[in-house]
Amino acid sequence: MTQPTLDVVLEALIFASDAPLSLDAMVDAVSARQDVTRKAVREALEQLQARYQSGALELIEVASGYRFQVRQAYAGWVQQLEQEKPQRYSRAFLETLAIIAYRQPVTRGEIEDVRGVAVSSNIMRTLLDHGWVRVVGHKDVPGRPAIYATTRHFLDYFNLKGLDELPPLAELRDPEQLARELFGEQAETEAEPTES
Amino acid sequence: MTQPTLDVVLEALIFASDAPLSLDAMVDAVSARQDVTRKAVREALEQLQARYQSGALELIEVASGYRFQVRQAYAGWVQQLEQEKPQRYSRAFLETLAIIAYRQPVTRGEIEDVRGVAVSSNIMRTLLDHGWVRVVGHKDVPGRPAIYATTRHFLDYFNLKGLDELPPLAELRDPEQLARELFGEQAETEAEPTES
Amino acid sequence: MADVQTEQVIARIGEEPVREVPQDLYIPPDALEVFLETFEGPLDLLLYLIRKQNVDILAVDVSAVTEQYMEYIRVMEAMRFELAAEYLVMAATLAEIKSRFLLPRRQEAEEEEDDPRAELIRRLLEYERYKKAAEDLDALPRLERDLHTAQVSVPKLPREKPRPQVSFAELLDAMRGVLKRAELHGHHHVEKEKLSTRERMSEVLERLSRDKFVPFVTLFRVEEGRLGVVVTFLAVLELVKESMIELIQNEPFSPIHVRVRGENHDATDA
Repeated sequence: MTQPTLDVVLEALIFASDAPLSLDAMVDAVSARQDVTRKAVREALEQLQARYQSGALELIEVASGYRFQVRQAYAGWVQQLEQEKPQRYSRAFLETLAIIAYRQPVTRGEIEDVRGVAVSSNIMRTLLDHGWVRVVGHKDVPGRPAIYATTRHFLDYFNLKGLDELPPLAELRDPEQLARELFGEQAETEAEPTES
Repeated sequence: MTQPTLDVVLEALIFASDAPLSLDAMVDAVSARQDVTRKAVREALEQLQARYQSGALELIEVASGYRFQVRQAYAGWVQQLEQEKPQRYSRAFLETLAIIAYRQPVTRGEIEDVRGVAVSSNIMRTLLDHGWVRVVGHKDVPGRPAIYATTRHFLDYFNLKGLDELPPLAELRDPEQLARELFGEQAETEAEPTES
Repeated sequence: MADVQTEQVIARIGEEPVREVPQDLYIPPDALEVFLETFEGPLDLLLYLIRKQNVDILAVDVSAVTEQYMEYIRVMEAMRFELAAEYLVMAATLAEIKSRFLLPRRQEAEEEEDDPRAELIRRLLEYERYKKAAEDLDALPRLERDLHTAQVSVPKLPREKPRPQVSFAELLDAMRGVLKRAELHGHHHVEKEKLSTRERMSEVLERLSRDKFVPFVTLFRVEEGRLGVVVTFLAVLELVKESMIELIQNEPFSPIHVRVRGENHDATDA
């Protein structure tokens, strides 16, 4: 094989490197195999830059050295690749929203009482940002916590005409619980004989 | 700005992707912005391949799609950049990998039968950690041992499009016939050590 | 015992008896472990011995190789090296093969299938294939060692994350979870009022946060009918109970006003 020209060697080095490659690093790497001057490397870089004048890439110099990057003009196309999978709301998020829907107007402390765990500020902020929840007042207790309620937008999103279209909580309960309620304590004692 | 040609768009997409990019992924990404056929994409890939005929890079197809890589001819130059030597794998590791690659799907017991020694858990863990090998099921025998196969990532790593591109496995000489020939003569060899 | 062993013929290469551990194989006792580690097991060691003879496996004199193998094992044992079980199993197999040679055998091969020699040859050939395959695999150009993928940076575009979709059923399911836990903890206050009351509570509160101080009667809308009025009334009572609002009447029989509790004596809160 004929000796590759310097600009092609530099092309290989810059592409193979994870981080931008400094002029010094290029000179060092090339010197290990052939004599080279900084000036020659700099000239070869210019040739290389000229070679990448067209096409999707450009060779640019940043603080720590040279690197190839996709031209800004193609960023929009690239974005199509990275379409994020539709995320899902967390369980905590949905529970918080459900409690606000059923228990409104409600303070964060009350939501926490029901869930048994703290509600993150993040969740509250997202609910407010989405326009699903709004602050309808402040409770007159120390700290004056905000009182939350759902919005019309929330109803629209879930295709409800009003909150009364939410199913009653009793219906949501598990069938066992429902059965116990319907058939009284008898069923309960039968089901759990150990309980006093 | 004029509409970029398809090959330049593909160039941007392939370079921007962390992993090899499949034809389907390219078609999907392009379709989001303009109508395109698989045939057109395939043709544009050929143009692109032609454009990268010279220089330090080549556009190649591996198991999970297309990627640009530095030509092997420049590996020596690139090595000068690297602090650490590329990892060498032990014979035990390579033999285990080879048996999985050529005999898959295969259980650990079967690998041990071929090698005549126990396969260390370390080797299996490393193969799984590298993403070169995966568990594809469990054999319906006592202990339900895992059944292993290689992954697409393994093919990508070794620059292969498919398992059929692996170097061919040496033909197994017919052992029965062989044994017959061998042991027929061997009794004689025993008796008359001068012969052979 | 070690002395005796090493002075005897320990191996045979072709017809040449070997009385010393060959130079290229000789490993000082303290490095014996390293020696054994260079072999990937008894099959590998056997293959090595066969290659030393420079013959094809098919043409190998199994009994000679057996001799050599057994000598190795003996030397290793004499040096009190702890042998892996696989080596000893192989030694047993080879011993069996050897014993068959010594016994008079019928001309017809009695049972080819469980002939340990045939099995050994088969295993050696099989192992040799994969040993070669492993070498071939190692010779393939591979990433990081021979090939490097082209790294480029990609300019970032500002972008909005798509919002997750959520269904009504999922919301209800979440509430079901809350109820289950609440029941476990003995909280039964989750379900107190009818939802219409709670909705109305929110409406009243919102109105009050806008208008601050409203006459009680303006909260009611006659067009809603009796039920609507009752709902509003219950909502106001509940809000009072929960300390969210207060009712104000300056003197008996004067109009009742409603305001959010604490609003008037609070200047700092937004």
